[in-house]
Amino acid sequence: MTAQKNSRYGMVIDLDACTGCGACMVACAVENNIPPAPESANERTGITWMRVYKVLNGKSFPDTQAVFVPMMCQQCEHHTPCISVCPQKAVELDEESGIVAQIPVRCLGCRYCMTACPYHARYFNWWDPVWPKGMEQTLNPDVAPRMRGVVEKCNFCHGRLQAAKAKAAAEGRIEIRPEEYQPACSDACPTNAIVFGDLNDEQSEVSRMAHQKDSFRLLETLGSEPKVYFQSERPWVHHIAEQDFASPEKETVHG
Amino acid sequence: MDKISRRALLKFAGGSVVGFLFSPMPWKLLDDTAKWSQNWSWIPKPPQGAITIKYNTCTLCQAGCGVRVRCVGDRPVALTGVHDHPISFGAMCPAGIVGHHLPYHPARVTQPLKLTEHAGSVDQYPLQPDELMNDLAKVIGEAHSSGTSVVFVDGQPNRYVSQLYRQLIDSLPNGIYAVSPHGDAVSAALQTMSERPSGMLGYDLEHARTIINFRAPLMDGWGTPGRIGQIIKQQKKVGVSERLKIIHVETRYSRAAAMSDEWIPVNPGADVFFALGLAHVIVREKLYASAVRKTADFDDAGISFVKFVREFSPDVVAPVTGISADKITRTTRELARHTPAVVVGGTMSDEEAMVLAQLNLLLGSVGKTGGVVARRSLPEIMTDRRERSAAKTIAQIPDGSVHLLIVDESAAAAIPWQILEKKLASEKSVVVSIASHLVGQTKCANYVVPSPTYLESLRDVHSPEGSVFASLSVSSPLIKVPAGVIEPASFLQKLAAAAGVPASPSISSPEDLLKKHVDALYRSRRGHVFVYANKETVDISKIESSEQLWKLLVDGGVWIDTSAEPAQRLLFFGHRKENYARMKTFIEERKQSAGKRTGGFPLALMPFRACGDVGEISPLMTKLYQESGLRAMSNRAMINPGTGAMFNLIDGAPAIVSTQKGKMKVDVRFDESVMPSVLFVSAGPDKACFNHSTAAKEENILLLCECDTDSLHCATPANIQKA
Amino acid sequence: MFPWVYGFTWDAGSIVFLGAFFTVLAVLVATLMKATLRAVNDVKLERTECIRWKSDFHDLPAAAKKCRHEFTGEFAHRTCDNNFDCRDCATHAKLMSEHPLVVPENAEDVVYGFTMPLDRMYHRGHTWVRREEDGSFTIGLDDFASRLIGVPEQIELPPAGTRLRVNGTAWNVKKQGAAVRILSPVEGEVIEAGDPQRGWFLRVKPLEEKPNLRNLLRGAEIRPWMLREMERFQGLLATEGAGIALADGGVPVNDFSKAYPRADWDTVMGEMLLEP
Amino acid sequence: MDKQYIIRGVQRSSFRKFIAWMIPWAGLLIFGVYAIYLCLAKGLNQTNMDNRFAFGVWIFLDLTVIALGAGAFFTGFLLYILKKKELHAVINSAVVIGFICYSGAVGVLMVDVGQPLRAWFTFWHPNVHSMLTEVTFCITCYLTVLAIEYVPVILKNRKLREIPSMLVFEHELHKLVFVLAAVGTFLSFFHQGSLGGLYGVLRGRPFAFREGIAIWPSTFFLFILSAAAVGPSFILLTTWLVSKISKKRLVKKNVLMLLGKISGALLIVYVLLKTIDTLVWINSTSPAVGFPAYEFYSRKPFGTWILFTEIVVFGLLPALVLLSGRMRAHVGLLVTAAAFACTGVALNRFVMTIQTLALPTLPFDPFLSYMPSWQEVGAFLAVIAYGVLVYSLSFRYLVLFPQERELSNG
Repeated sequence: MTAQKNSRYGMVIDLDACTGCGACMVACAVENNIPPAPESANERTGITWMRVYKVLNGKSFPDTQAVFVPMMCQQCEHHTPCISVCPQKAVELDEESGIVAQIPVRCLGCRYCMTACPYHARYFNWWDPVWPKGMEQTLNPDVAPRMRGVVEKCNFCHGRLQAAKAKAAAEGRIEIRPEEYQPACSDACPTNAIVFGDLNDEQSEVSRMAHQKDSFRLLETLGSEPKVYFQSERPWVHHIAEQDFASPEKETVHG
Repeated sequence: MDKISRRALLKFAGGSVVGFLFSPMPWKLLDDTAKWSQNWSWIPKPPQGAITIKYNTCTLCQAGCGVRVRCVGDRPVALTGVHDHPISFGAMCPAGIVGHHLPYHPARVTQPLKLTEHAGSVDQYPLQPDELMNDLAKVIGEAHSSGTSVVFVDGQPNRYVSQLYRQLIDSLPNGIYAVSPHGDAVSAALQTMSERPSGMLGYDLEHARTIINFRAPLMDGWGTPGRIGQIIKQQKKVGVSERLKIIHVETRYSRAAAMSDEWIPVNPGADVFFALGLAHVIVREKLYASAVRKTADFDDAGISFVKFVREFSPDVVAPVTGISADKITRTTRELARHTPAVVVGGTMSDEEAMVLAQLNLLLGSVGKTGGVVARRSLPEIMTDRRERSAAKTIAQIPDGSVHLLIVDESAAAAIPWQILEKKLASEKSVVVSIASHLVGQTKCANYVVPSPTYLESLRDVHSPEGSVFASLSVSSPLIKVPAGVIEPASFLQKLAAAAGVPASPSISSPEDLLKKHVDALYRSRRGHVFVYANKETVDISKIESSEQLWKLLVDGGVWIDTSAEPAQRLLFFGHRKENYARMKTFIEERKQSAGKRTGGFPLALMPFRACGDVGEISPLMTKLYQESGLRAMSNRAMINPGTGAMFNLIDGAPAIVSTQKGKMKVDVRFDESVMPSVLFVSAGPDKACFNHSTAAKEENILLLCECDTDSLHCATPANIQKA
Repeated sequence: MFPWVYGFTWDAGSIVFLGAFFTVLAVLVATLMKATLRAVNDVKLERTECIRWKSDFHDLPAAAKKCRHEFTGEFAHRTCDNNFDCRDCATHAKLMSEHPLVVPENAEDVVYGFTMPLDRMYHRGHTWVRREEDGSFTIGLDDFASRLIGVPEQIELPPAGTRLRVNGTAWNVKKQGAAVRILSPVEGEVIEAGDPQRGWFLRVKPLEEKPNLRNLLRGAEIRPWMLREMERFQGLLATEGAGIALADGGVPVNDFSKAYPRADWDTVMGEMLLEP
Repeated sequence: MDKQYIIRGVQRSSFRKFIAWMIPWAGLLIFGVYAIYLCLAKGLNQTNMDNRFAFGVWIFLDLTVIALGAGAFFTGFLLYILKKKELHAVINSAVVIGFICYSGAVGVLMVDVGQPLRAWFTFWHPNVHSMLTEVTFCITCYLTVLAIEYVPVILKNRKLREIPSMLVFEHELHKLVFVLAAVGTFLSFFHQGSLGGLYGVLRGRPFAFREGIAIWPSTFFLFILSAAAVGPSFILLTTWLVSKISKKRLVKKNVLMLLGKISGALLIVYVLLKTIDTLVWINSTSPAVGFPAYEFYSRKPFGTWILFTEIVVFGLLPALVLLSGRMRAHVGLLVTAAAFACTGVALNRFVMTIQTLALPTLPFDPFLSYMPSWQEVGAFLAVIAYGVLVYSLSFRYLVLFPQERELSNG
């Protein structure tokens, strides 16, 4: 058997195509068995591995413009902020896929990784996971629900990758076909704003798009080499993403 | 025996501790903590089983998206879109993605309930089906003697099963079948303007170059989510100069406005004047399509559209709409230049819709590629003339005339309660809600008849809003209906029986009805079928029998028409002479009300809600409403920061909104996009819609609003203060 | 943590980190083990009394730890650094050889009304030792201690056969809730217990033929010592707020604590009998 | 009635009065323990922490008490290793304070983590690259050291030392206490540093991120230095406070002055290095990752005043007072300066924990606020009540200030 080439899974999100419908958010929750919020949960205590932020251009009525920014774990590759801080190796960078994996059963719930993450992509289980009676019948059998007191985050639907690999192996293939592995969010996006694939694969659409002129990553200056790219034709979106503090515009966010 | 000394006891204790530490026990216990903390008994274990894929069609709204259902054993665990689906293009809306949770919703009703309300909470008393029928039969008896009516309001009247309901209701003494406002008002207006009766109209957005949209939630639930997604995707592939331009006209910076190329923020309630302004400029600058001049009432001596719009010059409408005259003129020229241009509208009054329809006519987009196209009707099997005549809308039911009001779930969700309440004859009038979940306005009913929910019953879905071609698909039940749940048709049958009406419907069940229609469709030899499972399109001529067609549809398939209806001749005001006068009156009324402020209520309150914001939704939708700020729950108020500061409000803090009708506590969010002096309050789902306590009566901003059937776009004078 | 635990890697970081951790752990365990073993050994070798005295002596205030040669004026200031055990004190030996003690002429000395017979030797803890004719020693409380303790509620005398050590506990006394131990002036084995009526408390058989008694005060040392002790006593009473002053020449009362019940006798007795 | 347990030669209030003093603190402790119970039984939803403010008042408390508790290691180091004999007068008190601070911090940490039952995972699967691993290891080890150091202090109790085995064990352990002091110094050096490193390594939080030497960011060294600087100040402050509350002279003035001097000397070095570090951060570290530092201070209420207050008012000012022999001789000034120094370090820890999290990182992040819930405050108060109770008991029944007896007997 030949050595398998490592993948670097990543995304390119077309911000001009995102309508902010939220299909990705619920699809993610269904796929990953994320429970509905308890009554007292709010925007800062809920669990949304995938979260769509509505970002305004900072101008007031009637010049206001908005862009919807789907945010999830950006799968940082270099100096991954959350990996080095975890005291007990509950976060690992999977060499084969480039996915930053969170191992909830080993997590102590110290939340250090959450303070380390500049993208706020990590979520803590402030409550026990509770589904309304009977609704646990609808849980995805491939993903174990997490317990109270541990941190979790997007893992590019790692379960789907495993399933695709198992299927490929059963068919005697070493490598999986690109269409066999798509995370739930890109699968659910009605406008195909989320393009997912292997950045190492030069043929893939995602690697082609990632190198386009209007592609950018958030907080690139931190040097953490995230694998999620964004695209927009709107100059003001780039302007905000580049955090040009010299600009008088102050952005506000709803999300 | 020696007395045990303290020393000995201490030694024993110390020895025990040391001994314990050196035994394997503590390590075992420590090790076990890892297991315990991973497998607490209260953490649900996902049920395992054989994984199968089934195909279905979503019936949560009219869109009818194709659904790929991943099942474990018999239970659906994930719903995703069907790729290459000709209508939904593999996409689903968030509510559809989690539709399979609805059978397990905590507010699910599985037996008939009698509701009484006191002190803001709703008490539920379970009833036996017989008790329910007896109670209702008594009411019908009394209604009959007093001459008032029994009204059934259908929220989704364009389904075949509605015909069954209608047949049953009509058989009752004084029974009236009514429909809630639904679908596309502009399309309905165009129908009234046409020479001959026609089917609904669709918009050929795919080929349009300009869309001017009056507050239709284009990217937020209009049509099918996939269709709009497809258009957006296609647009990115063409050069900037050739792209479709979407102009959005709405007071609020809605999601559709955000996704449009241009947002025109008109003053509350002034959309119609903006439209009239556009019409004025088109006429004045002769930008209309050449054929328009031939239209009878374009510039007739009696009824003249030219005269009608003459007074609405940009300078006149500018102060009313808040849009500069220059902007109005420029927008009009752009529309006329970038044709085909099409005018689309959201839910609105018939009169407003007519103005937009007239704009379409002016722009020459009716019956044109990239314009408004009539779709062919599906074959009907009901031959009774009465049944084919237009059903009454809720507005046509006289106030104070209804003794027994039966509302189905979607009607209860769509129509503000105070509108329904006005129709009731007396305090003793009874409201029955046919509902699967005890949420929203269903809580206002006196009785609840438990009905099947999504994936539990056989339903048909017709052409989505705005579609060019007619389509039909069928959703088959995947989840067993809980005992106690009553199929609405069977409830109505029982009701008729209990009221002493001899049972004689020609069709016995929804399945029977649907099969008969499918048979008629098969015999019409029109269209083709897209099969979800293998993504193949089968022409109807290749289908061997109507049974095979039925099977294709039930197993996951959609029938689509292959051609539209030929273009018709339209009149600006239709053939009904009173239309012109009606329009004049309406405009005068609007002129009076636009910009009116009542003393003490300095703000214009506008409720808003998005598609899927009403009725029952999966508890998992908390991700959008509660765990993120993407969508607004029923208590969310949005205000311009400047206005907020004027009213001493704090971003994120609670406040009290008051109108002449009452008060409500809201949660204030400052939003730069909000027009100053306007207050938007969400009419979205209450917390109870997710999973929380169902006892409390739900507060909704609509109850504070002055509303007609189009409650969502009437600005109500309001005030707000810190809570 | 260990090579056999999942996730362990043999990288430099792990080795340094875990190495440091295990070293710290080993040092801590070794320290505890060593202290424990030494303690066990101490108990076995019956060093308890010795240690107790050392510890007590360490905690005594400086005023109570004056060298006996300060009393005699050989030093202006000197604090004892040998736990009041002059038997092996080089300074003491040197000074004694330089200035042998003057044998007193009178049979007893009276200091502030306390009678101190000079036929015996005194311990800094206010006990005396008298060599009896049979070679045994009798041990008793001096006049000051007797009056300080007065009539105790309880006296716990060691049974015959108990081994006494210099500066170890001789017997325990309880008075007005204050428990005080009396230091043994000599080394030996208890052969008989006495009582206040007999004038002595213990009769002890020395372990050696000629026991070393250099730790005991005698002759001319008694008076300056007692003067200093009275100073201390008065100071204590003053701070305790008893407000009593020892009248010059008058005969002190037989039981101080009965006479001045307001004073903190526990502290006073502890201080005076060298039990901090 | 508890006279036989109280050390001879010192005056303690009546038992009744002592109980009257203890009851309110015990009440507070019970309240706090109830709050802790809620957090453990119902989960951390009882707190006002959230995904964005993942660390709250507890971490601030931990960092602060551990900095203040540094007096234990540093006094031990000065006394046993550098042979500053005068400090013998406060070493026992320092050990007790250290023990209280560390045990309190560890206790609160156990509540703070989501899965306390898995606390041992850190030992079992340590990620040696994490500052938190270093902190966890060192703090538990050092707490053990402090507990061992506390043992002789307890065994010195009048009743306990009557038991021969206790007596000899205390004696033998005390002889080896220099080993513990050395180990404690080693451990403290690392965990105080790692606590600073905890924030300094946060690449994703440019407000906290610092460059450094080898694997240690500059905050590593600054935390060691600041902790060592305020440790003696805190001992000084508590000694003075206990002295005021008990109305006793506990140590000679020269001891307090020595503590002040040591504190001042270290503090001035700290202030200097902190200033250099801040300048480097403003001009190099922060802009290099795309965040101009002025942006951090443009958000109300955390303006540049906080930087000024931390470095000048609560840093330079007390350092100068403590270094001046004349001012040091004035007890009022001495104590005020010590209090300022302690406040300065608390403020530093506040800035590192709370301000870091309040500041946005993503371009569209808002500035966040956070207010602890009553359960969090309750747990916080429990630690304070626990500290007061343990210290009060220790002060009454153990020898915390060996000089007290001498001073009270004139």
